[in-house]
Amino acid sequence: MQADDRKLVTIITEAALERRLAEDLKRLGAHGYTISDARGEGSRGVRSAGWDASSNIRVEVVCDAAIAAKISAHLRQHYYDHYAMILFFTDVGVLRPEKF
Amino acid sequence: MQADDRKLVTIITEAALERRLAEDLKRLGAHGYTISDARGEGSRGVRSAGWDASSNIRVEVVCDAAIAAKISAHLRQHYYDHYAMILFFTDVGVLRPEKF
Amino acid sequence: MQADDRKLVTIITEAALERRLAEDLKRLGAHGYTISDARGEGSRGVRSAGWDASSNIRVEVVCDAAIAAKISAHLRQHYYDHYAMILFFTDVGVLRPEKF
Amino acid sequence: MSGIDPIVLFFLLGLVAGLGRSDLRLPGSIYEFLSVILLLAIGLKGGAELAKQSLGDLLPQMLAVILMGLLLPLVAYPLLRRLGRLRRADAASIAAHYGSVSVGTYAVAVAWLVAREIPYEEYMPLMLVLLEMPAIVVGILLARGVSADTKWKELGHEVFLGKSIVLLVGGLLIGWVAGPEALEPVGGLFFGLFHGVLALFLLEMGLVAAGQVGSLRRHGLFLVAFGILFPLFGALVGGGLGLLLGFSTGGMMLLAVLAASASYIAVPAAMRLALPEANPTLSLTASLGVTFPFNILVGIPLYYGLAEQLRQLGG
Amino acid sequence: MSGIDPIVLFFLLGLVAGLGRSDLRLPGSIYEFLSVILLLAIGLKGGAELAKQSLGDLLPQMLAVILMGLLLPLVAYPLLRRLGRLRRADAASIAAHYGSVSVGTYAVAVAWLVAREIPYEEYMPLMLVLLEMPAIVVGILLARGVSADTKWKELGHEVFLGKSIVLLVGGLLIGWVAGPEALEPVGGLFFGLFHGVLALFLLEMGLVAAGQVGSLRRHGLFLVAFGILFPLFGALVGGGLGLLLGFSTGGMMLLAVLAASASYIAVPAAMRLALPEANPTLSLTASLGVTFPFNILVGIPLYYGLAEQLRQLGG
Amino acid sequence: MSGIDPIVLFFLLGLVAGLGRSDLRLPGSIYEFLSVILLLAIGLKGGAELAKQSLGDLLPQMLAVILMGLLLPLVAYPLLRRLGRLRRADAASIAAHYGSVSVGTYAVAVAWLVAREIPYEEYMPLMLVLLEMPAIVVGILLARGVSADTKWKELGHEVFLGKSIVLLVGGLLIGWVAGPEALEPVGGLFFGLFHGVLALFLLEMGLVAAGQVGSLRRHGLFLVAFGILFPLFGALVGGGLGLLLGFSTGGMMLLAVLAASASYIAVPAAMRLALPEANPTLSLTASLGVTFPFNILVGIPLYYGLAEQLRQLGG
Ligand SMILES: Nc1ncnc2c1ncn2[C@@H]1O[C@H](COP(=O)(O)O)[C@@H](O)[C@H]1O
Ligand SMILES: Nc1ncnc2c1ncn2[C@@H]1O[C@H](COP(=O)(O)O)[C@@H](O)[C@H]1O
Ligand SMILES: Nc1ncnc2c1ncn2[C@@H]1O[C@H](COP(=O)(O)O)[C@@H](O)[C@H]1O
Ligand code: NA
Ligand code: NA
Ligand code: NA
Repeated sequence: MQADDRKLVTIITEAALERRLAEDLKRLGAHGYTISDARGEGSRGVRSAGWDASSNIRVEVVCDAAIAAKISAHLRQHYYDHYAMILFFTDVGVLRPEKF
Repeated sequence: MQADDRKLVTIITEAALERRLAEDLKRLGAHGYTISDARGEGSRGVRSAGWDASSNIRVEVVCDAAIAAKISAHLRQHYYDHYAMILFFTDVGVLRPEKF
Repeated sequence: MQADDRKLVTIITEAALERRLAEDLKRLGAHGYTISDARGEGSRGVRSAGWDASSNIRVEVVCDAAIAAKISAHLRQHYYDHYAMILFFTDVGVLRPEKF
Repeated sequence: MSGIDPIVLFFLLGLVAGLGRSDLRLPGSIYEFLSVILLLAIGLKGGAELAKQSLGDLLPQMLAVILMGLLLPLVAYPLLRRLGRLRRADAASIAAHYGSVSVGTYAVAVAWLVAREIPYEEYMPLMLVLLEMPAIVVGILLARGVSADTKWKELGHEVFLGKSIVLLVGGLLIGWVAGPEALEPVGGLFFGLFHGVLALFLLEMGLVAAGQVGSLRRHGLFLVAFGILFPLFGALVGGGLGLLLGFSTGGMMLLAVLAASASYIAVPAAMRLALPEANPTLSLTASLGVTFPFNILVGIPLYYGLAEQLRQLGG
Repeated sequence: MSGIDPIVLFFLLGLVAGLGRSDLRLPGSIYEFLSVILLLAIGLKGGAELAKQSLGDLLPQMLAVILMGLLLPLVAYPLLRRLGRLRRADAASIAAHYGSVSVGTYAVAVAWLVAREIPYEEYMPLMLVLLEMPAIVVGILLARGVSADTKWKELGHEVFLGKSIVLLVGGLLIGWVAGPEALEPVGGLFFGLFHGVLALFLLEMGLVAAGQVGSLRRHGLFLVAFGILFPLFGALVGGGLGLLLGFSTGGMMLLAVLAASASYIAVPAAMRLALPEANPTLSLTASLGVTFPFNILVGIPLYYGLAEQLRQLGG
Repeated sequence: MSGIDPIVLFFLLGLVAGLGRSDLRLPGSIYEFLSVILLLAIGLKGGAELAKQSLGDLLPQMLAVILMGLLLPLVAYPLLRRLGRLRRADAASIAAHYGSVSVGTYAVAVAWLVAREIPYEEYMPLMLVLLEMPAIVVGILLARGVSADTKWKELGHEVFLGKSIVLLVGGLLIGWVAGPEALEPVGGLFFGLFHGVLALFLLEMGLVAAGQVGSLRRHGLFLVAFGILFPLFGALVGGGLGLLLGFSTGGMMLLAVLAASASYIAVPAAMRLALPEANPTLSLTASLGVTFPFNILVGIPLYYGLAEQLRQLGG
């Protein structure tokens, strides 16, 4: 299994940002993304997913390190201050490196 | 991208435990957590998410290694024997280390 | 925390494959799997989860490296060409190694 | 009346589809939606009827019914321990399931009566609510003893604020305060759709029950026998109590159904938290895989026959 | 009658909202809920009507309809291969979609007839069920040939136990066994809400159809032409068959609609598993992006006119 | 009439369950389903009524109502800045919430009128739609000034194509085009279930409102005072405007309710994107944690009394 190295960027943030983030990610060079619904708690309190204003999304992007850095810089600049958001990186192996 | 090292603790378990786990995690020092709904199969059979008693949750906590160890010890002691539950650790990089 | 090393295999693909994948995974030796619903975008366009034909699932399997390799070889052979699908590996630590 | 209730056919459809491994599946959120409507509807209907009663007059009935809820698990427990050779926690948990009640079974029984225009005491949902909880307490005491370090306060919270209780009691109170007339506008959803919602709910329960068959095979004959015979005993107790309390034949039958039915919503959730060492597969297999189908398909007309019989003996 | 059916307007609303990139979106679980209700309602209604018929009398009609389901894809396939220059698997898959039927289109057509109080053979859902599957088999044979290593058994399972078939057939059987009277209590949900549920369903289908427009642009004119012309041909075949079989004008129109419509639930799911190398974007773009809107917005009244015309010619 | 509306009791049930930390919770998809039905139903009803009016005659009323929507936030803003000492963005955002309207509150007010058979101008949903948006624009201008680098185009897209506007306006148009008669078939869902769906919606809103109590405690008395007093002022303005425009007492009351209510669907979403630096907790706490319960539980009858009073003074 000769898996190539990539970064998995996981973003957990407010559902209101879904459309904007999707556009940002593609503009920043990601070849794809995956989104699922989530709820949670953090420094901005409980987000319980009962209704729109209170639900989270969990966004995953597999990409190379350079794009991961661009994504994190962009999010830090535009969203970190005002939105409930966390972001973390994981090292992952992929099989079809040309896809990511 | 000077990401700081943290642990991501992922717990997959019975939905009935949601409220209790959330309380436990905060008490053990986690600064936040994210939950999403899941279904699956393991040693305790199929859990198909059709109705309450049969659905899983997927809990993620980003924290430092010490708290990750506390969480895993606590879960092992209180839940492992009697609940459908798995838990695994991943090394992740984070940008705002003070948050986790 | 003496966690044992395992692989986490994450597969993101079309919801239509759910039942087949679950059977494949068990046959290939996985002791369990977890599935959640997702939406996303990739080389095969937007998959928006509004209705069946357009929704994704996110499958996770914790297993040893050998089974992870078997899974990825199987998926590559049977599904890669014709289905919207990505797959990546993460190194994770687990506590009850006999379970995986 | 062709004699075959279509809602029962929906249950069968779910059962057959599940056994045939169809990919039919109602999303979890729809299951919750349907059960919220059913629970509220039952509560509202009972509450609207309560508004016409004096609670004082009902007190003896209420106490007797609570007593039945306390005693039924005490009968079940030794059977499960001795004959079934189950571990203490498992026997206690199953006893709690059978001491409590199944809202779905109750709803089907009411639909059965309504289709036949048989009258019954319409405040019966009050009895349903009263029967939900006592068995849970008995079950925990059976497993842990009195000196237990059970966190009663926390548990009380879980039980009294679990969603099925909140919706049933909430519906009862709303129906009681508002009264039958004021409920009319919301009746389009809660009463007009009741049977249809129940049909979809039963379709899903059929799918769920089909999922229990695998574990049924593993856990052998005892659970099947218990899951059929104990309800028959319960029906006798419930029907008899109904006679003693002066209920109509329809009311006797409903009390028999309540006693004969086993919980699969409130009790499983409470047991998971209070008695985690009890294996939930055993109790759900019995209550959902055996007793629920038995009651729906065979039990309900049987219990009505029983109520008529008891009436003649007693009257 | 102002002439404009509001349910069609719901489809337009979804289409416009989707094209304008509104963030309106029905959750997937709600889409499933709505389609479960529609499928069961159509089945129940047809089944209740079947109870009044002798199946023997319907046999010739049933066979003729199945034959049509087998032949339509055989006509479509060479067109798709020759004129459309599509790859074998793609042509076979699209042929299967157009040989099968769209339940949503059928429901809108029935609503159109009901609003105009035009009678039709109410057991028509039986024909709908019979048309769902034959085209799938033909499609696979076209792509693979007879000596194929297709896993027929597994595939049969997928097709016959796919949720739309289970719900339609299940509804038919329940309606048939229970009969019209016993269905009344569940009618509040399945019949009373039918039009409203259909309206919401069409709202969502409008959003989905809007999502197909992008790929429509990429895949050129041929799919648009095929997606409009083949249904016209199908309508002629279906309407003509209806005449031969002695259907009422309403029934002829419904058979025309069935023949003219293309599947977007059962067939896509089956093709994904049986012919994975067929590109699902092509078939869904044609069936959802072209044919469905065309039938809903233009086709239905057209096919009724056609049925009247055929009737005069034939009668 | 016992005087207590059951739908209000549903709100109380949700509130009590939430405050008691019950695990009752409606899935997010069900919340969306309920609000889609409510928004469409309100739009359809208003549209069907509009079909009977000449839009020309309504123009003065429409302009006056839009003016009110522009002015209300201009009154709220200085109060929030000076008395509440809020940051600019927060004051502007809250002002926008209170200049706009709450569809849930409107629905409860209509139900209140209908239960008492009090007539009102049934095209009122048109005013509701007209009031949704102006305040958003004013709020952004207050926070950013005119020279702002706000992306108006993008924002216009978000606001006009946000789901609540699309559904309300879509419903209005469908109702208008189709007319009252053609709507009858879909009325089973949209009108027959209206009160029941509203009841479930309020149950969920009660749970959500209960979740705001924590932040209420943190953000002190000012939000509570503002959340009660500003609606009273708004009701006076709305009621007075209704009198000037020659509305019936029922219509005056509804205009008072619109002015007194604060948005919690469209405006929060727009503010999140247009004024991210505004703290959403503050505005939601005020609008959902204070004003919504106040209006539902106390305000609605109060505003009707006010409308009667104004009528006598004016008439
Ligand atoms: N330490 C954490 N681990 C996992 N998820 C978190 C953590 N902190 C925050 N979150 C998630 O991120 C969302 C926003 O976080 P915050 O901005 O801190 O409120 C929360 O609602 C949680 O879902
Ligand atoms: N090897 C595995 N990989 C991924 N998920 C698993 C695995 N084993 C168990 N799970 C998940 O954990 C839940 C509980 O596992 P268990 O206690 O083994 O029944 C299952 O329902 C699955 O969702
Ligand atoms: N780079 C990526 N990062 C995260 N998810 C992806 C990525 N590429 C594709 N996906 C997901 O995988 C699904 C199938 O991908 P594809 O086969 O490229 O269309 C998409 O619908 C996305 O949900
Ligand atoms: Na019982
Ligand atoms: Na066809
Ligand atoms: Na207002």
